[in-house]
Formats: sequence, structure tokens, C-alpha cells
Amino acid sequence: MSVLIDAETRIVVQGITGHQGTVHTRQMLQFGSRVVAGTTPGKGGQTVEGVPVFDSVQEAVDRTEANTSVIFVPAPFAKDALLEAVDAGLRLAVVVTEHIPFHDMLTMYHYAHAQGARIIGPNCPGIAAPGKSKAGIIPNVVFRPGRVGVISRSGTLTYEIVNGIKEHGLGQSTCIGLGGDPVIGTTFVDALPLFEADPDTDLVVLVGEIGGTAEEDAAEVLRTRFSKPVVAYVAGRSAPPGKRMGHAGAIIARGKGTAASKLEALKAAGAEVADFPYEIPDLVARALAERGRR
Amino acid sequence: MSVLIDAETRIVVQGITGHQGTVHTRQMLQFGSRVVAGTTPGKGGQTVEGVPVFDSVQEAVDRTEANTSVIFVPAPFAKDALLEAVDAGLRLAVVVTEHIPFHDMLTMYHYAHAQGARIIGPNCPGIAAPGKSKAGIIPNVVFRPGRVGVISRSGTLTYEIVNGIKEHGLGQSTCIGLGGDPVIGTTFVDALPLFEADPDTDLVVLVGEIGGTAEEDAAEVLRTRFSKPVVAYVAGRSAPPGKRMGHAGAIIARGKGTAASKLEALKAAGAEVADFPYEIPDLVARALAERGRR
Amino acid sequence: MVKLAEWRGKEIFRRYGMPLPRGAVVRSAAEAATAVASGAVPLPCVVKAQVLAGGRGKGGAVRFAATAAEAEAAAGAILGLEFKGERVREVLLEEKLPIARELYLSVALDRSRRLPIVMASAQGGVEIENVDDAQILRLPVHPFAGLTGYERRRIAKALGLTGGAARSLDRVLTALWGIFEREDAELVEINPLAVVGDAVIALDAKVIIEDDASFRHPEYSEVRDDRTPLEEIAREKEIAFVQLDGNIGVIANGAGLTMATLDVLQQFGGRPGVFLDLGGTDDPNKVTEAFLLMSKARPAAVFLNIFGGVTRCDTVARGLVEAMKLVPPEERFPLVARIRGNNEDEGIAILRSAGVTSLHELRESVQAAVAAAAGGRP
Amino acid sequence: MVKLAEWRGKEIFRRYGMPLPRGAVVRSAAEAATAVASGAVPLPCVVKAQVLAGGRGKGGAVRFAATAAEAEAAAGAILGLEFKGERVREVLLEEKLPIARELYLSVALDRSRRLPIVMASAQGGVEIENVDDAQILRLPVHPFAGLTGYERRRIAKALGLTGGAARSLDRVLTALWGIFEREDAELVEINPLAVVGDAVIALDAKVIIEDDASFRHPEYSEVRDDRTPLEEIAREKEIAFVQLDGNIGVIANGAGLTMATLDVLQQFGGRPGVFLDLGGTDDPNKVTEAFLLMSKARPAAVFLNIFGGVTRCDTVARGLVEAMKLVPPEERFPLVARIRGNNEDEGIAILRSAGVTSLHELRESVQAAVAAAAGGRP
Repeated sequence: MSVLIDAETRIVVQGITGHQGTVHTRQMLQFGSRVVAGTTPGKGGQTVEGVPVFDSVQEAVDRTEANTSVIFVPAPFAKDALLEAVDAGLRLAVVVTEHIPFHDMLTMYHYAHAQGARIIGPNCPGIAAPGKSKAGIIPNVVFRPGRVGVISRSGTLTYEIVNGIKEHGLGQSTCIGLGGDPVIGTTFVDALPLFEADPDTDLVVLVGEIGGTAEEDAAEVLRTRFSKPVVAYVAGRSAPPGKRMGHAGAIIARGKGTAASKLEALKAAGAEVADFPYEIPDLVARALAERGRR
Repeated sequence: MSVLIDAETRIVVQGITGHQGTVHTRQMLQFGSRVVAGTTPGKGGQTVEGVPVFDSVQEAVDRTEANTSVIFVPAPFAKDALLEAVDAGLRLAVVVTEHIPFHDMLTMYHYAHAQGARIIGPNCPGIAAPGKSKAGIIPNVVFRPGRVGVISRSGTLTYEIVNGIKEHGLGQSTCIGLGGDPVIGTTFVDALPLFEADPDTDLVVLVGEIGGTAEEDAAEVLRTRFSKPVVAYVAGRSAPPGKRMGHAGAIIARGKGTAASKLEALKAAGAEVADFPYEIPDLVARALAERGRR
Repeated sequence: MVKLAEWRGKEIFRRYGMPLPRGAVVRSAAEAATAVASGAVPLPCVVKAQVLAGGRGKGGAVRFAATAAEAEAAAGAILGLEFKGERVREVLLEEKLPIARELYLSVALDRSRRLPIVMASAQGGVEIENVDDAQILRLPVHPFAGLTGYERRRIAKALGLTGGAARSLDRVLTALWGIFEREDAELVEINPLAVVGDAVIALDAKVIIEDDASFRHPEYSEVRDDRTPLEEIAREKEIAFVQLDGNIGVIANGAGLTMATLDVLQQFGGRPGVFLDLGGTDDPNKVTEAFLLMSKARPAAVFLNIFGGVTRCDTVARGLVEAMKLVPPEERFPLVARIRGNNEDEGIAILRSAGVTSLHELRESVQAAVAAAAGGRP
Repeated sequence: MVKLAEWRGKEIFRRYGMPLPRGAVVRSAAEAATAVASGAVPLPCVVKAQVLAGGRGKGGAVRFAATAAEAEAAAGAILGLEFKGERVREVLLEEKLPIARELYLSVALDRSRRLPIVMASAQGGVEIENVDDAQILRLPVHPFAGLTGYERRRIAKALGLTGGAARSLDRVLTALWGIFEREDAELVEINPLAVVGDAVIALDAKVIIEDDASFRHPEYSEVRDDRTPLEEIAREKEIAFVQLDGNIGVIANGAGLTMATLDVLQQFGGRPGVFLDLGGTDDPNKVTEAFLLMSKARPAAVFLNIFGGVTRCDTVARGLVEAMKLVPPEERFPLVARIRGNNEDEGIAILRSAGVTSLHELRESVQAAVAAAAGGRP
């Protein structure tokens, strides 16, 4: 088992004929993913990397039984692409596209939620279960099958950390890059229960960033309904307090959002906290060994 | 057991200080309903028939643990009242108000649906479980506890038919008046499974009307996933074909919507069909007797 | 339900940016001449009677004009016509366009799905009921998402439009959806939507506004269908008033009960004439008003079938007896009453002592009413 | 993020029907005199510098004038001022109103809830962070429902408004919500919202438009914050460029990796100066551009930390070596590079043979960069 995707997952790539879509379709196929279809309006009938292209997601679903989408279409059209995926009955959509207005994402999230569909992202590296499937853009080279789950708000930092786990001789069960945008479809709070329920995950590495209260919210889940060991890292401890949203943003967060607040919450919830990314593999190995002894 | 409401149901009446709200609060209390709160903005602190009035539904919920709303507020404000009920966490709202624009009701229905709340109505007589509770305006006098379920699109015709069942010496488990508006929160299709699951219902009387395809849709449920006997009546067999929606309406319905189409579908699905309302009690008694023999 | 004439529909279309033929609405032949002379209506032009009924083309209510004189003559000939019972007060003159294809496009409510539904067909210009099902795209649209890009592409495909025509369709769809949502429409229909060169243009406009939304749209209150004086009174009192071709008047409360009453009446050989539906109420004042209103319609007999919810039957009965006294002798009619609900025995007693046939069972009441209309004592 | 000056915010407010003081924006003392003389600005009036920074009141950037001459003088004095590094180019003159109370009202995004949130407090006119939590109403608003009537009543209650003031608040809320949704705002803030007689009036306006929505709002492209030339170049190339006060330049790809790099750098005694974040990409052209951009910032040393996803590390390394040749001798700087990912060993070999310190581990790379900045050989 793995989280959200597995070897049976049938992927449709929306925006497959674009540069990113094509490059990552190839990478996903090399990873072993079953990319069964792509879509680009007006380009139905072509193939990309041997994958048939359709004009619409509905056609792709009808013809290939695709059940998961990876979206690469440009930001102005991303909302439409997601709604199309949801309306075609897909239950999981990984939105790689960056720079989607958060007002669009509000519609996307609440619409998908109401229809029972899950979004990963936007502006995210996606999800990978080594040896099974990848729906997204995390480099293939960092993975190795194993029993460590990874949930991260970052992109390349995730690659760095996942790679570190591999180089330490460990492997990953499933890795999800949630994306760092203001509104994301799946948060730590949403993702943690999936890993709690996954029998193939022994431990979770949680990679956070300063800003927002996602890590504090995650700590609450860890404290109340998570039984597996967690190793956490939060990037940005050296950054001066951010002011992106000005006064109103400050009162929404009310003292949360700093690295200190996040680390404290995660520690209090029982997570092992790494001060720097390169400390993570050791902490993981130690926590796994301890779990093994119990 | 009964359907949707029972003796524990805690009712808040929205628009309790209006004429209708007050009259029916009294009737519900006489029926035995636990009407625990009412709301009218600006009239918090008053009481109506001994029921405390609050300015908002949230206050009513906080103070009285109300879990079901009956809405009497005028049509221009009904959408707002329903959203307020849903946002305050109520899971069932009976909308008695008539003349709500269907565009408002589209928002109301899909919003409530997304939040996991159920609407009965609008423009409906509501729901009653004799001996337990009533949330709505069906006259108390027509009821008597028993094992016949009633689902109806009509108002006063429901009273007539429910009364006929009582006068025949039978009684009702739960009676739901769905309302006859173009968009309703709970249809036959939605309500039938509730009665199928209710151990206190032995048989269902289904009261339809010409127009729309609700009865044809219900027949599909009866055919595929309903095990209890059904007695059906459809009002309007003598009416000339309606033209309310003109050509476009006709192609949406495509030959459905007439009494003939509905009766045929219901018969084909195994329902006993009454030609006139006064035939219903006999058909019910016969079907129950037959069920008893099996 | 407020059905708008084509020219009013097109005024709304214009506000929402719908591509339309150039044209003008006129109320006299002289205005038609001026509209052509001023260049507002290019020649050749189409001259269309502004009536709500369909079938104008076959009925001589649409004509063509190649010159200003012809336009003036055509407008003059059409104005004042009576078309299917409607007097023609306005005429719409529009440029005659070189039409390549005629399409169909509409948005309405799909009650079963509880969603708006866009319908599109490449077979436009004919009544859509006569188009084969397989030729019609039915696309449910979620109100929280609006008409999305991918749905627009599906519609363009179904209509066989590409390039400039597809872009032009996009304007049409934005207008169509905007009108449906923001004007509280029940129906927005364009038939035909014409392909003209590299664009699509709305040749006709059918817009129906929902009555229940009139509190948001006072602007439509003046454009309601013509009503008879009796219908107007009934409307003001919120009583549904329907004229059929029989001779028995029916007063009932609630659409379902009213329909069931008519069903039984026909079963026993009665021919319903006027029927009044009070809605779900048993308000005694409204019963009285309906009774007085009914007397104006001069029925051969009246059957009153009220199921009492809130009000006690004796109260309703007393109101009815009082109302009977207000009816002038020449307007009196035989009355059969059936009042059910709370305190029904007292109600029946009050009516009977006032000489009204008051029965308990629906069947026997109906039979009595049919007999009364046929001249028997009710 | 496009922060709008008060007068631009108020132009939007006006379009959405927000109640505002009468006033005018001017760009010279003479225009100020004319604005008062024409009656566009009633006296007495407030004269406010149009700068983005807060604290204008205490900083002398807000003055009062009782006569036209005073208004002219005040505008003249403020125009051309430098306020917290911003030159004052516009001055807003507005009637001075008899304020009964000052309230706070805003709408922003609540990321955790994934909902817009309206915040309201009866304690307005001060920085909202300084207001006690219990004095602030936080009301999440669902985008599919909009700002409903019951939510409006809750806000009015929290602000202590009834009667005419509550009705006036309704206009304010409609405008506030409309701007947030339709202008793609990140923040719409009114502080203070003043109670004046029986109405509420927006005295200030803070509107921040989301950058990512700029494809829908070309009208805001001309009102961006002033940027330095380097920042402008970086922006065009979609590279995040941030100036800190240290001397080590950092180039990395991705916000998380960049932050982690800075964290480690500080841990080992380095002081980050400029940092460039390429975003999630490892596009070799963008790496090269960032490298050349960095050379303009004259850092003491540069640490480049790229995790390769799509591109192979050898390709990135070759691009970097080519770019180094383009840097003029006087702009050269010591470079420590860390390129991880696909084909990393080849990449490291290429860089080393070009004389670049190229390491594998983050810790040792950072230590080398810190040493290089301190004058040691990297």
C-alpha cells in the first residue's frame, strides 16, 4: 500500500503538449507511472512520448479510464483545467502550475471539496510512491522504496531531503510535496491521517516553512491523533519576521507563523526536530531504530 | 425510529415572531415537538409561546443546542436564513417559505449539500413523525402513529391523503411534504432510501404531481433499490399538457412529466397506483395485509 | 413567469454584449421609414411582429423589405394585426444577414439535476422539440463554477464552430450565462443563432424571467402578459385563476388538491370551467375573496374543496355564509362545499343550516356538484 | 503584491459605492488651491501625503487646513518630502469630518481555513495588532455564499452600529467584499472607518492586489512599487531578488531550499547579502542569468546551491562555466557551488576543472563560502 497513488493509478496529464508537460510525462513514465492519457484542447489525436492526447479530460477518461490528473496548464487556465478534471469524475488532481491567483484556488478547492475530489498543490512537486507511481515532478533520482513517509511544503528542499534519506540507506513509502501557496488543496492536517493509516509507513518526515500556521495546525494533529514517530524541519529560522500581508495578516496569524512558534509547537507535540536539513537522516534512522526496539 | 426527526429533535424556528412562525410554533408544541428556540434579527430576548427568541441562529444553537431549523422568513431573506442555519452547524432545515426564486434555491441547495446539510422544501409542509415530533405545518389533526410512510410533493393534498389513512384506522411512521417548487432540497429519490432504512415503516405512500420528472426518477429507485410496498398517486391526469417552460422545458423532460408517463413508470416499478386519492387507504390496507401474509 | 417579447429580450442581450443584427423597434409605419432612412436599419431588412406566440414566419408576421418604402409598408401591414389573439404593437426591423448556418442555443433549469443546463444544437432554426435527441448537446452547469472554458469548448464543438466563430460564440455564451444568472431567467433561448461569415449572431431572443424573483427586478413588472380584469384581481390577491372551457367553478387550496379535485370532477362527467387555487392557505378571508371572485365568472355551479390546516372549519364556514350574502341575486350559483380538517363537523353543520350542500367524501361531493351544474338541486 | 496608495484605493472604493469623504488628489500646491476654491474639497480639510508607509500622522505627513491658503501651503510643504524613503508625488485633500467613533474593518485571506476572513473591531484608528484579540470579530466568509445578511448583522453588532449607521455599513460591506473578490485583492482594509452622524465613512483605504492575478488586471501594472534597476531585471526574469545587510551572495532554486541555505549560512557565521531564488526550476539559462545578475551586486563571495530536477547537473555546470567568462574582471567574486541531482559527479568535475570550489555536502559548502567571504581562498 501507499498513500493516494499506487501502481494501479492511471494518470492523465493536462497540458501534455507543453514543454513541462512533455518533459515530466517522460520522467513519470521512466519512474514507472501509468500515464495513460494527455490533454490539450485542439491537439487531440497526437501522441506525446507514446501517450495519446485528447481534446478533453472527459474523452481521456472515457477512452483510457484515467483516474488521476497532473496539471501543467498555464495559470490563467488552471482553474478551468481543474474544474474539468473534477467534472470528469477524477478524484485526485496534482496541480503543478505556479502563480495561480488564490481567488481562483479558493473556487478550485471548495468546488473540488464539495464534489469529493482532492487537490495536491498548486505550485507543488506532487506525489511519488517509489516502485509504484509518481504523479508530479520530483526528480526520479532521489527515491528508493522504503518505509519513510515525507510531507513537505517545499519543492527543491524536498528533493534535497528525500535524497538525503536515500543516501543514508533508507527509503520512502510515499512523498507528497504540498506546495507553498497561500491556499493549497491538501495541507499537513489533511495529509497526516493518510500516512497514519498507511501500513507501509513507519515514520513521517514533515518539512515546513515559515509563514502561515500550517505547522502549528499539524502539531495539533500530531498531538491528538497521530501515533507514528515524526521528524520535523522548518526552513526560515534565520529570516526576519515577514510582513507580506501587513497588519491584517499579522492578526490572522497572531504570533504564529515564525520558525520559533512552529518548532515549539512541533516539539511539544512529540516530534523530533532537526535544526538543519542534513540532520534529518540521522534523526530518522535513530527514531526507526527506537521504534524497532519497542 | 423514524425518518430525519424524532422525539429528541431540537427545533429552532427562524422567523418565529411573524404570524406564520408564531401560529405554527404553537401547533408544533401542541404536537409534542421540542421547539427550543426561535430567531428574528433584532428581537432577541423576547419569547413566543414560551420559546426564547434570539437574534441569530448561532446564538440559538449555542444556548439551546437546537439541531433542526424550520424557516418561515419571507422569500427575499430566505436564502440568507438557510445559509445562516447551515453555517451554524444545523444538519436539517425545513424551508416552509414559498416564492423563493429558484436561482436562490440553487445556491441554497448546493451550499447545504457541500456542507453536509439537508433541506426539506422550500414551499413545503415539512415533516412529521406522529407521537414524536413535527417540523413544519402539516395539521396535527391528520396524524396517528403507525407504520405507513408518506412522501409527497403536495401540500393540502398530503393532508387529505394522510387524513384518509388515519380515518381508515391506520397510522403513519413519518410523513414528508417535499414541496412542489422547481428546485427542492430533498426529492423522492433522496427520501426513499430513508424510508427503506427505517424499521418503523412497512409501506410508503408516494404522492406525485404532473410536471418535472421526479416521479419517473423515483420509479427508477423503486425498481432498483426499494424493497417495501409502495402505493402511488399522481395528481393532474385531467390537466392539459403544461407549457410552463416552453420548448426548452419540453426537451429537458422529453416526453416525461405527464401523468401517463409517471403512472406508467411507477406501475412498471411495481407500485400499486391509485387513480383517485380516496382509493389510497384501501390499497394501503390491502398491501399491508398481503405483506403480513408473506 | 414574465415572457419578454423579442425586442425586449434583445435589449437585454445588447446590455450583456451579445452579438446582434443592427436594427430598431418601431411603433408606426412612419417610424419604420425613419429607422431605415437614418441608417439605423440597413437594407435589405427583416420586419418582425413583436408577439409572444411562436410560428411568426409561417403566420405572415415576418416580412422582408428591400427598400425604405417596402419596410414602411411591411411595418404598417403588420402593426395592428392580431396574431394568435395578440395585438401587434411593436415591430422589429433588422438588417437581413447572409446566413451560412442556423444553430440552437439555450440555458434553462434541469429540475432533476438541480442544475442549470445549456442546450446546443447545430440543427437550429426549427422547433427544438423536432430535433433528434442525438443532435442536442445537454450540458449541466454548476452555479459555483459558472460556464467554464472546457464547457465552452464542448459547446463550440457540438455547434461545429472553430476559429473566429468559436471566439464569437464565447461572447454569446458569456452573455447567455450572465443573463440567466443575473436577470433571474427561467429560460434564455437563441433560435436561430446564425453563423454569418466568421461570427455568430443572435437572430432571435426568447427570455423568460422568473416571477418569484420580481422583488429583485422591478424593471420587469410593467412588461407582464396581458391579463383579463378577473385574472388581474386574482393575481393581486395571490390566487391562481385558470380559465378552462367547462361550466363548473372549482375553489380549492393547494395545487395538488386542486388538480386532484379536477381529476375526480372529470371522472364523474363534470367539465371544470374557472378554477381558483388559494395556495396552501386556509385563511378564511382568502376563501371569502375567492368565493366573491368566482361569482363574477358566472359558473353553472361551484364546488369548494378546502382542507383546513391552521384555521378551524367552523371559522371558514361562517366566513363563507357571510360572503354568500354579499353576492347579488343575479350572480348566485348552486354551491357544493367540502371543508375538511379541524372542527369539520361544526363547519358542515353551519353550512347546512345556511342551506349549502356540505358533504364529507370527495366522491359524493363531486357527484353532487356535477348534478347541480346539470340543473339538479345540489 | 501591488500595494495601492490611499488615493488609488479610494478611486476603487468610489467605483464600488463606498461612502467616502469629499476630496481630491493633487500633484502641486497650485492644484491644491484650485481644488479648495472650486469646492471639490470643503474646508476645513485634511492634507495627506500619498505614500505607502504607515505612521503618516506621527511623521508629519498629514496636516490640517482651515483656509485655502493653508491647504495650498500644507500641500506644498508635503509634496516633494521624503517619507521613510518614499518621495511624495501626490497629496490627497479631503474634508475634515466630525468623527464620533473610529472603527476597523478589513477582509483578507485566512490560509488555514482556506476562506476569506472579514475582521471588524470597534477599536479603530490604531494599528490593529495593538487591539486586544477579544475586541476583534473574525468572520470567515464562504466564497460560494458571499457576505450574507446574517454575517452583515454580526459585523454591525460587533461595531456597535444600528439604524442608519448599520444601513450605511451595508454599503461599505458590499463594496469591501466586491473589491476583494472582483479586483483579486489580498487585502482591503479601512482603518479608520469613521462614524459620522448617522453614517459610516471610509477615511483611509489600504488595498493590496495579488500579483498572480495581474493577467486579469493590466490596469494595476503601472502602479507597482518602485524597484531598483537590479530588482526590476530580476522581476522580469522571474527571479526573487532580496537585499539583506550581509556580504555573501546566495543563489538557490526554490523558496524552501533558499531559506534552508540562509539558515545554515548564518549558523556558520556567514552574513547573507543579496539572495536570488530561481523558483523551483533548474533551467540552465536561468542559472546563468542569476549568476550574471549577482555579479552586479558586488558580493564578497557567492554560494550557489542548486538541486537539479529536470536538467542534468553537467549541463548546469557547463552553463555556469560559460557565464563566468562573461563577468568583467572587476566584478569577479569567489564562488562556491553545490549542484546536486542527476549526473552530479560529472557536474562537480566540470566545475572543479574550471577552478570552482564545488562540494557535495551542504555544511562543508557553506563553511567554504563563509571562509571565502572572509578573504580566504574558497
